[in-house]
Order: sequence, then structure tokens, then C-alpha cells
Amino acid sequence: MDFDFSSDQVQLREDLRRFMISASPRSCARAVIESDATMDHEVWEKIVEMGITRLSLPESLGGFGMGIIEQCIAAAEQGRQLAPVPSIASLYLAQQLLLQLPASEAREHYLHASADGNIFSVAAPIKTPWKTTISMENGALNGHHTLVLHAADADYLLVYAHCDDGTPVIAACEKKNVDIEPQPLIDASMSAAKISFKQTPCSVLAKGSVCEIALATTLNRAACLLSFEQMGACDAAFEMANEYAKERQAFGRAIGSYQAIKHKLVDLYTQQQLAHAHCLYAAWALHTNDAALPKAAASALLSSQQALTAMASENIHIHGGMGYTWELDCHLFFKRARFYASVLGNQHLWHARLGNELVYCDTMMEA
Amino acid sequence: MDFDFSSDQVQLREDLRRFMISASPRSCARAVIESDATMDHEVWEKIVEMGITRLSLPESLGGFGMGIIEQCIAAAEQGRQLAPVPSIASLYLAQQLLLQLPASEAREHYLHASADGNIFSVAAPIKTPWKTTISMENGALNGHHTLVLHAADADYLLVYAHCDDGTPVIAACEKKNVDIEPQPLIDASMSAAKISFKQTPCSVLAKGSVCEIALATTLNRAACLLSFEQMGACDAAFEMANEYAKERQAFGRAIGSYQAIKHKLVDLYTQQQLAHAHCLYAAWALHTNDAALPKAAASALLSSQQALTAMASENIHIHGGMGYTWELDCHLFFKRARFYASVLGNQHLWHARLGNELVYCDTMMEA
Amino acid sequence: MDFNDSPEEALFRQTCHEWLASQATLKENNVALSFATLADKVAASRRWQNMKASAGYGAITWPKQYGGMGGSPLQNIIFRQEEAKFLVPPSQFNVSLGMVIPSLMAHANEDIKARHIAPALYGDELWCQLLSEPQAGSDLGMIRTKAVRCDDGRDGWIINGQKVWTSLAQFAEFGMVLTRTNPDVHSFAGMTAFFIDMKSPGVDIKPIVQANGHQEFNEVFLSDVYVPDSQRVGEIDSGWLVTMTALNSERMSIGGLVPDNLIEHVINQLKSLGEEMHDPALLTRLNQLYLKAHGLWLMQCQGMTALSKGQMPSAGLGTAKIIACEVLSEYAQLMFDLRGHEGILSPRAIDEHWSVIEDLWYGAAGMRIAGGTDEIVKNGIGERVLGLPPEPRTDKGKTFRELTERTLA
Amino acid sequence: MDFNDSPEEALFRQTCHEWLASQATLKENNVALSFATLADKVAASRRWQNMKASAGYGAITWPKQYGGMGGSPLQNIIFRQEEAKFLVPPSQFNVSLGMVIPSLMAHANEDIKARHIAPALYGDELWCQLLSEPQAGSDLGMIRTKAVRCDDGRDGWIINGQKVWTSLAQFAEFGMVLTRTNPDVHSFAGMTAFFIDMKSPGVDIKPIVQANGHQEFNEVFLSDVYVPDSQRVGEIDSGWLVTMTALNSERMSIGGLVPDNLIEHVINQLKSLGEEMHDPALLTRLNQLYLKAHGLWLMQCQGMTALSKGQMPSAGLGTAKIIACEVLSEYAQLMFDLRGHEGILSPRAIDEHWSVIEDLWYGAAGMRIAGGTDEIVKNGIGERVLGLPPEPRTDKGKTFRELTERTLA
Repeated sequence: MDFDFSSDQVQLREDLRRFMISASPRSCARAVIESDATMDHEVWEKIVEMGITRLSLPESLGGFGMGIIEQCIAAAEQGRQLAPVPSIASLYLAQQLLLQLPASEAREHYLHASADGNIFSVAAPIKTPWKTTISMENGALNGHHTLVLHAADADYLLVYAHCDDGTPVIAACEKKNVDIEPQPLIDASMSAAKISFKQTPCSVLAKGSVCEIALATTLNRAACLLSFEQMGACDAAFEMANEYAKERQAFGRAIGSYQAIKHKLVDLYTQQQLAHAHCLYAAWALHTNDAALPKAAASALLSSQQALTAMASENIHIHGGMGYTWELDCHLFFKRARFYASVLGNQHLWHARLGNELVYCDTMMEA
Repeated sequence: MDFDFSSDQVQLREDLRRFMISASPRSCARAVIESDATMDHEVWEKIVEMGITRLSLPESLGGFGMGIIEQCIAAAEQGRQLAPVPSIASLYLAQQLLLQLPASEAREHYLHASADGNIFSVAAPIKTPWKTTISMENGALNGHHTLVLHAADADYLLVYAHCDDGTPVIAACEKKNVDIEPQPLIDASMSAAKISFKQTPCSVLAKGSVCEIALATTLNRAACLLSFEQMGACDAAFEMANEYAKERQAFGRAIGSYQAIKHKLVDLYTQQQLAHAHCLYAAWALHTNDAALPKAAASALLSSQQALTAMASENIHIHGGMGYTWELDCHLFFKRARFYASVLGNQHLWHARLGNELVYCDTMMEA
Repeated sequence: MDFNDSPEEALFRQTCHEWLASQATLKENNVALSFATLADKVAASRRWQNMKASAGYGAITWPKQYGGMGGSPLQNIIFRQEEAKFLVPPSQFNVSLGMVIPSLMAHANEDIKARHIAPALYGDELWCQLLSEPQAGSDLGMIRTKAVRCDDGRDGWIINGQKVWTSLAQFAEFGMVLTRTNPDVHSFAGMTAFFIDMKSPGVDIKPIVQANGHQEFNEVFLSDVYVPDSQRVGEIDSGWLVTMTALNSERMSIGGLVPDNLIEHVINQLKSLGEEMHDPALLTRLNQLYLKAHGLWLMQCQGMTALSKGQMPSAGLGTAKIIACEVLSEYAQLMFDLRGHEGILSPRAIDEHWSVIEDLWYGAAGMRIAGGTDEIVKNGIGERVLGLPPEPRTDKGKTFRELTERTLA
Repeated sequence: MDFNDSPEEALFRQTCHEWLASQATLKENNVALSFATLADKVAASRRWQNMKASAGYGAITWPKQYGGMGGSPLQNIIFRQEEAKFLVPPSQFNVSLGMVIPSLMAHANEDIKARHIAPALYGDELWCQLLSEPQAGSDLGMIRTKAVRCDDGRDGWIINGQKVWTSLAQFAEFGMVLTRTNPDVHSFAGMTAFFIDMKSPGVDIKPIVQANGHQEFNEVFLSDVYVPDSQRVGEIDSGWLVTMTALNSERMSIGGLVPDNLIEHVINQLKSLGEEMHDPALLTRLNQLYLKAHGLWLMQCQGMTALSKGQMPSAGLGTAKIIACEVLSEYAQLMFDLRGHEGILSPRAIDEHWSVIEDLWYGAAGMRIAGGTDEIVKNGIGERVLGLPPEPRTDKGKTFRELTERTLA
């Protein structure tokens, strides 16, 4: 039985924690919310410099050749700091999507670009049937997508489109030829936009059913990485609340000595432990590319979302009046939690996926 | 605004409470569980004598001419004592069904019999499509029903059957001509049986679509009455737990002084208050025969079921080791709660009904 | 049993409605007035309060001698129900007229009452309540703001300290302030109440930016603020009595916790989903929300029935605030989820309706804290309604000085 | 990262499996042995324990000097995992060998150990633990069973009192009993441990009928029971140390909390519903159950990984019991609901499989109480894992006599 991070991975986590705390203190997320900015470019540059964008890519593609588990660890540390950077779009979705596509010079080119820290966005549906209003013809894209994550920050877009005859394609284009209309988000430290193509030149990376298989796999892989990011945020909010409960006094003793607060924290801790276990399982499924990946991805996403949603809300509550001020970071977690809860589709979409996997997947390895 | 019991009704409740405590102490339910009996006939006789079986029937049918709200109050008091009597079958289902049928001599006869305390069972489906394997031809019934509440105790059965041409009928027959195969229940203070008809003579009470309308209405009316019975049980379990929490000492103080127990009781109390409000609304809908009846019935059933299920489980827990003994009554509530949760169909059936009513019922009177 | 007014109630409702109709227009689609700034909203509320007071509707339950209507709590609820149907400014006088002035009525001398009650009633003077402090939230016994007797011959006091969560302090003319005057007795026994002119030298008001960006509450710093002894309310060291009167005067909270039409909004949003609206998982969430929202409404109807019969509403209504917080939070979460992937969009940016939902989402988190946290409310119900014993108090019999020294140690 | 045994673990597992295969047959469809009576089950368990002890598998983690295998906690888990695959009697020796004898090893003299450990290991002598009392459940400091020195010249003690929830007392040869020997010191300081022959005069055993009708636990009445001082374990007034050793010796509870195949059973039942199996409301309940059940299994895998690396499992595993209770309760409720209207039928009367579900339904309620209530477990995790401060103890520094007089007053 070897179901846990290796000691090297634990070491990496410690290093990345130190790095992220210094590279992206939570004041960075707050600053993006308070400004018109869509991301913090300085933080992203540091992340690129640190090599997080090339962590799990093979050396042949400009990567460090570490595993996907290391990428999960990096996602959690970004979540802890609520880093205002486009990792979900660029790393969890776009980079993973590129890796699913058939080998080609173009794919190699874009993976190198991704490794180097260029920002990618993905304009694609998040569920079956894979619908799109975007058409691809003669190397040009037309149509629009209502909500593309971090499109305004992107250097390149990966686009799921249909050819005239309905054949799906995945194509890449430069952002500069795309019309971008930013949309205000519930968490303004993140960004998304409505985008329109008008005869936008593109290069086709894949064509046919491979596109849809790649999309489905990418969504599951992105869900695993997002789950780690959510758990990072959850852990940070938990620590914040737990520390406050030890210090804050009411009626002559620390509020954490009252069972109402103590047992609340234990319940949250329990939920957190379960979610961590599912995330670890998702990391294992990613790493081994096991058939359990869809099940593990849905489980990790649902359990981490439940844990963070509860935690973000109770973190405000445990902080009392202070928790409701702009000054404290509680509201940053509250907003981010709500953003995560929709960004790859809501709980009902993932419950449907998990239920489907459980009922139609005959072989279960355990309880 | 006059949304509460009248002072006469409050007085009736007090009278019935004193009566039921003396007529059916909880040792009666326990005795039925510990024996092979299917009900306590002595308790039933006292209930008949007290007039509970004729409470809401018009005087012309041998009743007291009180309202259905008074019947609800009587149901709650039976629930408090977990009375081992066939009220669900005979009063909430059969008597209400008879009242929904078109006037006839036979109906009048059976309503008089019901008022006099004869026990009735209903063999009918509990949901649409109204399926049955029982056929009626030439005044005789054939077929079977897998689960009929209190059939073994019944004097008469009301049966939903199909004629050869598929026309639905509701017919009555005497129990003596029916083959009864009792089924052990999760709560052995209640009873149910598999029943078979073989050329069983019957009298037809209604024919055609009126039968199905009557069944649907009856189920809603029975759900309202059952909700009151559930809340009676819930109140009794709550009082039991609350009293114990005041007395039982741990670590030098009453366990009810700990927030873990205190707030648990407050949460249960809150759930109970909400369920009481829904039951009162159901009583109002019954009384006024308002179009909101289906919605009110489903709301009362779901909220009282949720309240009792939680209460029965936490009543054991708050009593600690003692709560887990046969000696205390906690397990009687635990078993009864589980019985109620299935007897008129499970929560999913009633959620579907409530959701349907909410979404397709355009006019809402309030929040 | 019915949901109708008694004939007297119906008459009163009609009278209110007719007067309101003569002053304002009915809302359409439940859309309320909106204001560019909080200052505009307060100014409009002052004008509307003045109109109400002039017509005798300024304070339904106050005795007539103070300019009130001498009406019942139920009449107050009826007026508010009718008022809510009209396009009028939302009242900014809940603290002023609902809490502070009633405590003045009970504890202040005749001079103060003669000078201050009428201007407050007519909206000319707004009052705030300087109560909570950074170290005294749920536990008001920990108030540290100090008042000491002047030693320069003036017959007054010098106040120093910091208050927090003071509603509308930036607009108020006067503030009732609870101070520590004797640290060497039990913490609730050594406090004294004063009222101060909010323009006094040494009063520094800083709006608090809330999690939702709003700025209705304030920090108020009091630095050597002089207050004459004539502005003391109640006896020296008896300030807790004055505060208790204010807290207990919060009008019967029947209604007003949850907006109307919540369930209708969910159903409309559900219907926009097409086929997916039949999803039993979504319907179950709708149902659970309905069971709480409609159940709360029914409990409030029971409470109003009691008032209508001249009785006190059941103590069970004390759970209303807790239920309401759950309703608001679950409502907002469900509405966001019903937007699917578009749930990441800022509700505020969609339209006024979604902006309200976003406010309720934050509001539910705030409501769990304000006016008694969930925990304090549950302790109260557990002890006063269910009769469960209180927790042992480690601060019992300790003086304020002993408690604060221990805390700092 | 993988779920596989290390080579050493695999080898040990194979050795265990081969020995087990030489003694018993594999289970089919996970169906366990059933017994007509509890007495039969205990007798069969004694025989099987004897066979295991003879082959060296009687106590995997005990030191070899006491007849154990000197194995690791992980080896113990591996043996139990393999054992669970075979049709062998479920062990009735968990208290005897897992709690009582380890406390003898730590606190008893050589004579006692020489006489008693081997017969216990070989299943010839079963031990029970006489601990809880009617007034001392979560709070063992309230134990009232008294032991007083003989005043008739015998070198022994007379024990009087009542114990409750004593597992298998009706079958045990010996019992370890915790008594009060000094009421005038702090409640945990005045207790002494003895072991008694369960056939001693004055020992009266009454099985407790549980809510589910089972009778595994007992009330034990001790009336003037004589016990020689040579059967005292540990020092006078130091009995709490002996009990603590027993409680801490409960073997690492990794696994064994929740039966395998829960989720499979739900899915099979779901599939029997036809079209209705696609109901998202039902699937959501299945999912929520799976998230807890599979999550618990994964947490246990993390714990075993730690053991495999020679580390202690994470303190987070302390939440396992709470999660397991929820899993069992929600599993049973869901299975009952999936039967629709037929959910009213007695599960026991359907078949062996449903009988297990009914047992789990009751069992979950019992498991929330036994071995530390939910509340005690949460206090422990909150204080020891999360570092939150304890509640003030009103019984601190009080003697047992003061506490009991106060309680009775």
C-alpha cells in the first residue's frame, strides 16, 4: 500500500508553499478585485519563472518532466493563495487539451509556448452534446462563444468548432484576431469574456471524433486539478478560522472552547479529510491514467466543492462581525468558492456524471 | 388572520391527550411488538368508545359532526402514544375514501360501520398509474395485493379493481372471504398482509374515473392525517430527549448544558416548529377543501417525516447507552418513524408530487 | 381557521392603504425604488418619515403622548405590509425609532424627552446606537469605551474608546453610547449610557466596507469626547438597563426577514431550463427551499394570529431568524446553480433582480452574525424556551478589570 | 503511488492466505457464517482462536514472549483482511485480547501474567471488561462501584456495585473491574483495578436486550464479591492507569468499520427499479453515500500507507468512526427507501442480506454512542488535533464525594 505523496512530493509542496506565499500573497487577489485588472501579470511571470507552467510537460516539449501529481500539488498551492492568474484556463484546460491531441508540429509549437508561459484560453462546450456556434472553413473561424475563461488575458485560443459538414475540429488562433468582450464575474480576481470570430485565421490541431474524446478527457483532468486548487483554498480558510477560534474571546474564554464552534470546526475538518482523500485518488487516477478517472474526477470535484463551500461560509461566520468586513480575507474565499462551484459546470452536472459512472461501471475495486 | 387551533380545539386536544395517555400508554405498543398480536383490540375499543372513529363524520352517518381539524388533533394524540391500532388503514384511508365516493346506500352502510368502530382496510395502489392485478366480474373479486395495511385486523376491505374492460371500480367485501397472509413489519406494533381474492363476493361502491379521483384525493387527505400522527410521535420523542438532557449528568453538569446537545435540541425544535406549521396548513386545506390540498399534504408529509426521522434517531443518541436498550421507549419511536417513512410511499414519491404542484400550480398565495 | 383579516384589521388595512395610495404609487413587479447613493436613500427616508409622522403613521405602536398612534403590534405589521406595496423609500429609522428612542422614553428625564422625541419621530434627527466594540461583539459585557468624570470643574464626562458596526453613524445627528464607568464591579454592572451629538469634537467616523462592498456600518472613534452630565440616560453604572430596553424594543420581527416571491423566482428560472426543469434533483432542492420559506411564512401567520387575539406569539418564533438565514443562503445558491456555467457571472451585472439575489447571498452570511449570532440565538432558545441549563460561566462574579487582565495575560 | 502491497507485505499476505486456506474455505458472495445462538458463536470463536494461537496467528502484534507474532500493526490488518475472506467465526476476543490482556501485560505482576495470558490467547479463557456504570458512561470518573478492604482478617477486598454494557460477560471466565477505593481524592485518582472470577459468589449477570433484540451486552451486579488482594492489578488508587492502557490498546481501527460492497448493493437495488434508476434524486443520494464510503476507504488506505512506512497514521483518521456511522445510517435509509412502499416490511424477514442491513441501521445508532459518543470524539479531535482549548471543567479539583453529593442534591 503506497497511497500518499512521496517524500519528494512533500518536499516540493513545502517549497511551492513558500514560493506562492511570497509570489502571491492574498493581497494580490484583493488588488485585482479592487482594480480593473483581469489578472496579476507579475504573479504569473513569477509562476512561469518558477517553472510551474512546464512542471509536468515532458522534457522534449520544453517541460521539467515531472509528473501530473506534482502539477496537482502546484494547483493546491495556487488555491491557498487565491492566486489571480489564469491557471484554470491555461494549464488545467488548454495545456491538458493540447496533450490529448494527436502529435503534430503545431501541437508541439503550442505546447512549447504553453511551457514558456504564454496564456491559452479554451472556447469549447463543457458538456455533451458538444454544441457550438463556431464554424471553421478554409482555415478561418466564424461565430461566438458566450463565456470563455481568461480570454482577455490569453495569447492564444484553442477553439472547438464545427466544419460545414458538422465534423468537429480543434483549432488554435491568436487572440489579436478575436473580438473580446469581458464579462464581470462574481469573483473579480478571475476573468472571462464573450468572444467573437470573424474570418479569424486559425490552424487546425485535430479533426473528427478525436476532438470530442480529447475534450471529455480534458474536462476530467481539469476537474482533478481544479479540485486540488479548491482544497488549497479550503485548507487556507480552515487554518484562518481555526486560528481565530483559538484567539477570539467571548464570555471569558476562547470561542473555540465552545462546542458550537469546536464541533463545527471538527465537522469541517472531517469533510476536508474526505475531500483530500478523493483528491489524492484523483491524482492517482491521473498519474496511472486509470479507467476510474471519470469517477475519481467527479468525486474529487464534488467533495472539494462541498468542503470549500461550507468552509468559506463558516469562515465568515466564525470571524463574526470582522468576517463580514472587506478588510479581512474571508470574502475573498467566499467569492472564489462560488466561482469554482460553476466554472466547470455545477454540482448537478457532476452528480449526473458520477451517478452514471457508478451505475454503469461494473467493476468496483472496493467499498 | 386566524391561523391556529381555536380554543375549543385546544381544549379537545387536552382532553384527548389525557384520554390517550390512559387508554394507550406506550407499554401497549411495546406489548404488541413483543407478542404475536397485530394490534391492541382493547385500545381500539376504548378509542371507538371515546368516539374517535365517528369524530368528523356528519351526524346523518352516525358521526359527531365535528370537523376534520378535530380528526387531525386525534391523530396527533394517537401518534404521541404510538397507539397500536389500525387508524391509518381504517380512518385515514378507508373512512376518507368512503367519504369521497358517490352517495349510495352501500356507502352509507359502510360509513355507519366505520363510525361504529368496524375496522376497514384498503387494497389499492398508492401512486399513478393506478395499476392493480385484482379483477372484478359478476360481483366477485379475483387477484391479489402484496401489501395491505392492517388487513388481518379488518372487518371489511375496500378494494380497487379493474373490470374486464379495464373500467376501474371500488368495491367492498368482508374479510372472511379473503385469503390473508400476514407479513412481518419493521415496526411490529403495526400490521400488514398479502391478500388474495378467489371469487370473493363484493359490492361495488363506485365505477369509472370517479374511483381514481377519489383515490388521489384520499391519498392526500390520508397524508395530512398521517402527518399529524407523525408530529405527535415527534413531539413525544422530543419531550423525552429534552427532559433527559436536563437530568443526565456528565463531567459535573447536565448534558443539556453542553452546546453540542443544546444546539442539537434547538435544531430539532426548529425543524419541529416548521413541520407543525405545515401540518396546520394541511389541516386548513382539508377543512376548506382548498386547491392547495395536494401541495399542503405533500409539504406536511415531507416536513413531519424529516422531523420525526431526525428526532427518533437523536432521541436514542441523547439517551446514550440507555437509549439503545429495549427497556427504554426510544427504539419504539425509531421503528415507527421508519414505518411512517414508507407507509404511504417514500420521500421521493412525495417530493415528486410537491415539485409537480409547485412548478405547475401558477398561483402562489405567498412566499 | 383562515388567513383573512378580522373586520377591524381589514378596516385598518384599508385606511392605511388609502392613505398610502394618496402619497405614493404602487410597485410594479415588486421592484423597489433604487438610489444612487446611501446618502440619497437616507435623505429620502427622512422626507418619507416626516410625511408619515405628520399623518399619524410615524410610529404605530408608540403611545399617543409621544406622537405615536397607540396601535397594536399587529397594526404595525399591517401598516408595514401595506407600505411594502408602494414605491416609498425603505426606512432608515429602524434603530433610531425602534430601539434608541424607546430606551429614551423609558430611562431619560422629561427635558430630554421633550427636546428629542418629536424631531426623531419627524425624521429631522436620526439617532444611532454606539454599542458593539472590536472586543465586544456577542459579549457586550466586554465594552471598554471609558467615560470618566471631568476633573476641570465641568459637570460632565470625557469619553474615550472605539465603537464598531454602528449603523448609519455617518448620517446620524445623535448617538446613544454605552460606556464603562466602573471596572471594579461585575462587567454588566459598571456601565453607563449617554447620548452624544455626533458632530461633537473628538468623534471620528469611518465607514466599514462590507464584504459586499456596501458601507452602511461604521467604526466610530471617540477621543476625549466631552458630554455634559445632562446627557446621561439612566443612573450611573446602570447603562445596561438602558441597552436592554433598546434591544428588547426591536419590533416584533414577524415578516420582513425574507423577500416575497422567492419561490416564484426559482420556478421561473427553472422553467427557463426547458426539459431539465423536470430533474428530480433540482425539484428536491426547490422543495426543500419551499418547505423552509413557506413554513416560515406559516409560522409568522401563527404569530400574527396570536397578536390578533391579544396574545404573545409562541416562543418558537425565535427560530425565525435562523430559518430565514438558511432560506436566503439556499435560495441564492440554488439560483446561481440554475444558471449552470454562467453562475460565474457577476449577478450584479445582469440586472436589478439578480443584484438583489447577490445581496441576499452576502446578506445571509451577515444576518447569521448581526443582532445575535446563530450560537447566541440557539443558547437563548435552548435555555429560555426548552428550559435547558446554561453553560457554566467562567466570568461569573468577576469584575471587568479581572476579566480583561486575564484576557490580556 | 499505488494500492499494492510492498513485496514484504505481499509475502506476508500470501503466507497468511495459505495458512487460512489450509484451515477454512473461502466465502461465497461475501456471505458470512451464521450461528443459531450467541453461545454457539462464542464457542466457535474459542475453537478458531485456539487454532490461530496454535499456528502463531493468535495475536499478530503481541510480543513473542507472550505467544504473539511480534508483528506490525499493518501485518495485523493484512491478516484480518485475509481472514475476512474465509468462512471462519467472527472473533469474540476483541475486548479480551485487544484491551484487557494488554493492560495485564503492562500492569500485572509476573505470577498473574504467567497464569493468565496463555489461556486467554488460546481461547480457553475469555475476559470481559467491567467498566461503564449507569451513572458513568462518557464520564468514567463517576464510577461508584466500591471496593473496601476486608475487615475479617482476609487479605482481600469486598466489591459492591453495578456495571453495565459489559460485552460477553455471560460467557467470560474472568472480568477486569474498575472500582472506587477512595472517594476523598479527585475522581480519577481514587480508583483501583481488580480482576475477578466471573463465577464468584455475588456476581449476577443480566443480559441487556438491545433495541435490535440482540443480547450481547450485560448488566453485572456485584454484591459483596470477595476478591483477594493478589488479584489487584496495579497500585491501589491507580486503577485509571490500568483502564487507560486497555482503552489505548484498542487496535488501530483501520478498516472493519463498514462492510465491503455497500455501494454495489445500492446499485443492484437501484437497477431493480427499471426506469426509475435514472432518477437524479436517487443518484445524488447514491453519490453522497459513495463520497463518504469510498472516501473513508481511501483515508484508511492513507493510514495503512503510513503504517507501511513505519509512521503513525494521520490524526485525521480519528474522524473515521463518525464518518462510518453516517455511512451505515444513510446506507440503510437509502436501501429501505429503494424498496418504496415495501420499505415497511421487516428486513430481517426478507433474507440474510436484508437482515444485515437492519442490523447496520440499528448498529449505526449504537456505534454513535459506544466507545466514545460523537460528542466525546469531536471534543477529542477538536482539542488534540485542531488544538482548540478545552471547555472549562466544573468538576476540576473536586473530590468524587463532593461531585456525587452535588449531583444528588
